[in-house]
Amino acid sequence: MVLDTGATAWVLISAALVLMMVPAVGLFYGGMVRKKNVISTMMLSFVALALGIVQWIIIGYSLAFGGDVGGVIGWSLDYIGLSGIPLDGVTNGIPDILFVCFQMMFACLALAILTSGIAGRVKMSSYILFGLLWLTLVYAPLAHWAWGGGWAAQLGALDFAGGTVVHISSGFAALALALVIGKRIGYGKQTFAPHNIPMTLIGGMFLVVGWFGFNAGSALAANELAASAFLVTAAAAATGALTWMALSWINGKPNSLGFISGAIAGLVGITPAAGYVNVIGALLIGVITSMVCYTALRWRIKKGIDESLDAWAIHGMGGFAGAILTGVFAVSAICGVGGLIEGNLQQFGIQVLDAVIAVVYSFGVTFILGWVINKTMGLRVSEDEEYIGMDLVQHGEQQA
Amino acid sequence: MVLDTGATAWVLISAALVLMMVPAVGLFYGGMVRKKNVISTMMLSFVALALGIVQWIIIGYSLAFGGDVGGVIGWSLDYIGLSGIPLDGVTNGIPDILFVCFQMMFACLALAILTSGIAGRVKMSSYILFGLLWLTLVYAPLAHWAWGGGWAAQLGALDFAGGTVVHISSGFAALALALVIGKRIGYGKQTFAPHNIPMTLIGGMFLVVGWFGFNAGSALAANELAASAFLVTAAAAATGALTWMALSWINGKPNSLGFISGAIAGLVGITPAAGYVNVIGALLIGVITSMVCYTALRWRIKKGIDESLDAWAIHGMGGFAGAILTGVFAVSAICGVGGLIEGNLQQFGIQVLDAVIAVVYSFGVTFILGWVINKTMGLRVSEDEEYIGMDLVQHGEQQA
Amino acid sequence: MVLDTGATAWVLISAALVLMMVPAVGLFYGGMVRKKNVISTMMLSFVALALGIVQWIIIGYSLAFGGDVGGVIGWSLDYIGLSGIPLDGVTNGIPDILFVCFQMMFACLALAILTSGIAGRVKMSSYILFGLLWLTLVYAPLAHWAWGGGWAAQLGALDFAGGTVVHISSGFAALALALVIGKRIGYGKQTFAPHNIPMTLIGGMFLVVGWFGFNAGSALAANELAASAFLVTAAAAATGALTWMALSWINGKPNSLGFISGAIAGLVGITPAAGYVNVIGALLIGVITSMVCYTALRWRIKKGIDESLDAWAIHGMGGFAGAILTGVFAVSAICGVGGLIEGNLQQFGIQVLDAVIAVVYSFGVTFILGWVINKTMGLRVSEDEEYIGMDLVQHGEQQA
Amino acid sequence: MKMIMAVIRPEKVDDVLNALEQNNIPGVTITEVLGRGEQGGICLQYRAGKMQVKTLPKTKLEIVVPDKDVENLIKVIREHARTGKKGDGRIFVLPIEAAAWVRTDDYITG
Amino acid sequence: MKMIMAVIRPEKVDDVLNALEQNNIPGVTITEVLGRGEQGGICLQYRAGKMQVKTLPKTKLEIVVPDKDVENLIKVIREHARTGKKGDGRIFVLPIEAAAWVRTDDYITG
Amino acid sequence: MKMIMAVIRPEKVDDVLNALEQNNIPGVTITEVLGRGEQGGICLQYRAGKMQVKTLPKTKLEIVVPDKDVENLIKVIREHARTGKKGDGRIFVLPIEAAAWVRTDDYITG
Ligand SMILES: Nc1ncnc2c1ncn2[C@@H]1O[C@H](COP(=O)(O)OP(=O)(O)O)[C@@H](O)[C@H]1O
Ligand SMILES: Nc1ncnc2c1ncn2[C@@H]1O[C@H](COP(=O)(O)OP(=O)(O)O)[C@@H](O)[C@H]1O
Ligand SMILES: Nc1ncnc2c1ncn2[C@@H]1O[C@H](COP(=O)(O)OP(=O)(O)O)[C@@H](O)[C@H]1O
Repeated sequence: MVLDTGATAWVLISAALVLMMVPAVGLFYGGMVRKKNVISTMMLSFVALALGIVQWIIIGYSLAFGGDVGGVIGWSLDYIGLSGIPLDGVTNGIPDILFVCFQMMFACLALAILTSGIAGRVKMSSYILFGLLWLTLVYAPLAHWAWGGGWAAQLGALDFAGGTVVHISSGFAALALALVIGKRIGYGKQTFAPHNIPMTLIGGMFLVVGWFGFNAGSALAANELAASAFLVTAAAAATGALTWMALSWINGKPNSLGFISGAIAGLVGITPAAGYVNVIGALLIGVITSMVCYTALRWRIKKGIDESLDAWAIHGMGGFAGAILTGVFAVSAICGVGGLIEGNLQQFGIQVLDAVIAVVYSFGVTFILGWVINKTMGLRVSEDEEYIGMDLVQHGEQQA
Repeated sequence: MVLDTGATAWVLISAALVLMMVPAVGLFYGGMVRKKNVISTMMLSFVALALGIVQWIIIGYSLAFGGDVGGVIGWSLDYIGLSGIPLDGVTNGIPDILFVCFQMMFACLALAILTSGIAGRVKMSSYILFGLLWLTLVYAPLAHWAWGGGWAAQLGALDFAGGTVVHISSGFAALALALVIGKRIGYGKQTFAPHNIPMTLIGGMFLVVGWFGFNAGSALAANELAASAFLVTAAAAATGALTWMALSWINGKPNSLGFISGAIAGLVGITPAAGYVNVIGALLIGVITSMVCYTALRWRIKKGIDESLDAWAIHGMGGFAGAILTGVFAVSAICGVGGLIEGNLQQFGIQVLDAVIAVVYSFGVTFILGWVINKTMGLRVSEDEEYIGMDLVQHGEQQA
Repeated sequence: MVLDTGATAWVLISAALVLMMVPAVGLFYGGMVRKKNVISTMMLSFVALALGIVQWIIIGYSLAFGGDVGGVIGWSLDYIGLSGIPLDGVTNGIPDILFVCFQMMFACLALAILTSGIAGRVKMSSYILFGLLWLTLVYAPLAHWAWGGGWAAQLGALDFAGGTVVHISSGFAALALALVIGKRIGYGKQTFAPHNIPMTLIGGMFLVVGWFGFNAGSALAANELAASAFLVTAAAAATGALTWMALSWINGKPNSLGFISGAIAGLVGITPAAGYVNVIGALLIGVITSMVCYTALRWRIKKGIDESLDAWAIHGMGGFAGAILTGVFAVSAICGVGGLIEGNLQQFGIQVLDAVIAVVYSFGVTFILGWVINKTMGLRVSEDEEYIGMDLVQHGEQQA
Repeated sequence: MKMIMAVIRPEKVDDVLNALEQNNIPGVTITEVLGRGEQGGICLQYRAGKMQVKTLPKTKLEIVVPDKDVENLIKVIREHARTGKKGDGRIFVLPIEAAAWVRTDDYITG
Repeated sequence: MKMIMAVIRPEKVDDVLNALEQNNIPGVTITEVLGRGEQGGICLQYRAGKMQVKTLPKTKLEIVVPDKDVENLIKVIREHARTGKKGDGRIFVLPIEAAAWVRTDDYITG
Repeated sequence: MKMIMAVIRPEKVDDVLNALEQNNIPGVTITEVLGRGEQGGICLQYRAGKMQVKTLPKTKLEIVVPDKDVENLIKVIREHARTGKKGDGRIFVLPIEAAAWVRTDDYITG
């Protein structure tokens, strides 16, 4: 097949943008923890990048995009170590190897997001083992279902850039892990004030920027579809941010963490829909997803669940909302399939089914995996170590 | 028209780069204010991004790029909400929707820049209202005049990437607003030392990086013109920075804020000229604009005007200098029109006229707009609140 | 020749990414110095960017890529000031002017890296003079040898993205300069703890992101080769990081500075090889280079050499290892030339020779240059000034 | 008057501050500090080097009160800052000879 | 000797420092602190949560002077740190028993 | 008991801390401060403005010890913090009336 250099250029830079999001998650989270845990929290994301790359090369790509086995998983022996992917292979205008790279970054990002549930208390060694297994047992199957020819793809479920694969998976995994590992000492009794809000805003800034590679890059082409995905991504981010700001204003003050959380909520919501909806749909998806996530976050706090950095509320519930809203606002003029507003009840049903199964699978398998690791090697540092702080105890480093 | 995937890829990433500049302005400004106002100052830029996107979708694009009405404004009903822009519309090789996105970011950026004049004292609610009106009454007309087929375009005024539209407009608007809102309490009597210079340098770094999307992206193509714009942008940034460094060295020490300010001055100066001058012209534009801005900044300080973060001195006066210098250094071999050095007095005159009218319009309308809002809902927080700091008072947040 | 807009788009953004790396070096270094030197350390990199751009335009490009003079240097009068480069010149699908820009950023980056050896004690004025001369006497010849048709290119030495030109050159220059300028006061007796590790991690994050422009951009095309370079770059970064983490874990704790240093070591190692090896080779190059750099760093500390921020250990020795490993792992199916593993002893020999000569040349000329400047105008601030800190003394600024 | 200088866990500060307020002792000056008590050393490590560091982040409260309030103040701090583990902190009592206001010309001694 | 511990508005520090110097009182140690006086509480809020915080950034000056300079020192601080609004700050006087130099072996008491 | 308040060079802190430990004086509270002694002023400059600033980063150590240890403590600090140049710092001795623990109910006076 003939190479499209423009598409290749766009997917190359998009892959770099998504790569950038992985440490950006670390920055975003790092500003919200206490000072004694900032380095450790950043490291969880940095390590996710390294682990994800190695896992993807060795086995992840094969499981996700290898030949379909019964709709549930992929498998191609010659994808192991990427040995069998020809250097000059080209599909739909972009090099096969580039597709591998682009998809690789999504896996890394999902792992980084879920560290929200364990920040400030997880043992590094257990995290590394967990990370490798989670990518293999949870992420790879979900990627296969949606994009590798698995059952969801066969059913016609729509997930443009990974609302289900990346956000539901990581968000609900964060919740499961948070329940397994338990609350931070003193949670609910002491203050856990963010130690550096500007750091979180900077992290959020790069998440937002990277997201345009994430969504518009998922067009895998530099064309009208990519441009449309770009536009709707901006639209949903804007209304998501403004909606959260309005909600927090009504309940107090329009705080900046809320604003940036709302922007991310809007971005999560538009992720599965970015190639299927028009700008009006996007504006509404931003508003609705932001409201859903805001409500989820307040509910989590009220319940006293220490899913510490709200990956569940924002990525998990936002991804869930987005998956379903894709089934509402899809425009057949754009993608050939209409949503509920065009009267397509079936697509709506498929979206709900896909989202629910992803929730159950990710939460369930993560919970079991976390539980087993917790029982065997232990997920958590000792109480003394937690008091002293993860930076010193795990990394021998300190932020003055 | 046929799509050029390379051009599309380049404009896609350029749009993301310009988007990145908007929060980068917040970082840049945030480091220069006192610690009690850092979150608030960043938020002014973050909010500008969200407001700008929504305003542009709903009405801004129509006003700027709709059918010309008497040379002063655009209007196309089917551009409202972008409903009438066909998904598959392509002009000069790039999707129409992508052009909308790219231009959208310029509007957001202009609004972010002007917050220089009100940082540390503006009420968030008044800022939101002001922002929406300013984009509608000031930015959109200026964009129309230069790029939407308005009188300036008809006259042949040159503004490659927005020296007039973005920098004169925002810089003089900052000055007008600063005069309306008044000085910060204690200005001239107390110290207003920047609380975090590395933060400002980081912000500056991303402004510089983003500017290559801003200027070279304005070629709206991935070709020799884009490459040339890239080169002259680098050249002017470098000489701008070195010139300011030299000037501040002569008068004291070569401080880093001066260096980065000079870089930005050079970038502002080359903005209108980026597609029209050669590298020698660019080196000179960097030097001259930096000197102009340096002088303007010192004058502002001497006059005791609290245009707090110097958008006027750098963007306003730099944009003014750049617009005129474009009329000096334009090379007909590059763009078909020569400047003063090629003896083209007429073009020079057009440039001066265009710049002067932009100054008067932006300053005047912004002043009136600010004055009306100030008289009705009030632009400014109370004295007590200003003492406590905007972060706590407006956002309920605090940087330790 | 016909322009390839996709390739042009990719090289445009790659040039911007490499540009971003230059201040990112400043951030990376800035976090590792003491608080009183952070602004100054960042400034060394920022100034490198401005100096490099001006030097490259005026004379650097001519020396590196002008007509070959005896294999040792380039020279084309009409490249001085870039005057003779036609705006519409296109080679291999990209504008000639874009090639100038892309290469320009490499020169700036090399200068920024070498400031590792003089941070916290160098006089700004001497640094500026040194920088201009170093770019002219050391960098430009090395670039010419490898890429401008010099002896190394004629011999067939492989250096895809600058392992020799950028990393060996700057790393060994840092060592030479550190020896000339001498240790910081109290080195070995007092603590020199990094004052802001998150800042270094953020700098590292942008170095990693930018490296994809550096390596994959060096394909000078948006094609399978660029994609392959992207993949192997990610692979080596990941194993480099994980290897260093493992080594530091064995010897204590898996610290974050080690992790990011390992990532950079892996990236340095893959730099010369990025267009010649497959993913398995890349994984191994990451592991081996990281081990080499880790050992070099420990050796440096043991020897009490104050090459303060380890450009020598990581860039110098990493570049050396990478150059040789390119001769080991090159795959003829990818680049037409096999390495040692394919039994090609000759290529291996060429690589060793090329690396050794680069080491000797860069170290030697830099040492002499530094020595002369030190004897004449003095490289170093006074002891009192060093105590007070470079930020205050050189720049009149302070990080609270 | 006395100045109570208490060095406590950062996590306990809010608790203590609330308790102080409820006990009508609003005035307090708070400083982030690093502290070392009897606890053992921790080893820091940068890149490949190593160094011993033995200080941990603590928060210092300085509270000026009339002599009669000292006892109760110490009780309140103990109640709300104690976890029972090493690192809970110390309280010192310093004499204050006079106190003045900046806003007014009030000046009290003893 | 006495140590004057003054907690003032950050904005007023430079003013006060200049005034001190003109009064031949150069020595001073400055700390960034958070403080709470009689002023009411402010509500912090993160994402969607809420918490009461009542401390504001202040700057603490510690100045050791001979007994005879105390009165004048307080006068100077008041003059340059006062705005007349809540939050202007407090000044405390502590006894100092001895002062030593690190650079030399000088040691003075009283 | 006395509180020794020493303001020293940041670079010398680790040295001093190690020495203190070897002298069985582990307890210490450390604060980053800005200080001004007799040294002349330095001129700060932002963008194109100018301002005089005369403070440099220092580190403050607060160490509470029994009266008998004061002399030795000062000796140790001097030994390890001295460079012989301006800016080495100052040491002040303050009286402490009582010391308490947060973890236990221990309370000692004098
Ligand atoms: N003798 C002392 N002088 C000054 N400060 C002290 C002294 N002893 C303890 N501190 C302060 O009190 C804090 C808590 O001390 P302690 O309860 O012994 O806990 P730990 O030794 O576990 O840190 C220390 O971190 C230090 O800041
Ligand atoms: N009793 C006290 N003990 C210690 N510090 C105090 C006390 N009272 C006031 N302060 C300090 O003085 C600062 C200013 O106090 P005050 O003038 O009452 O202002 P405000 O209550 O408006 O903050 C406080 O922020 C606090 O740091
Ligand atoms: N009279 C004083 N009161 C409070 N602190 C002082 C006084 N004199 C000196 N200091 C502190 O001691 C530090 C060192 O002082 P000194 O040795 O005179 O050095 P230098 O004047 O060079 O800074 C000062 O920076 C300041 O923090």
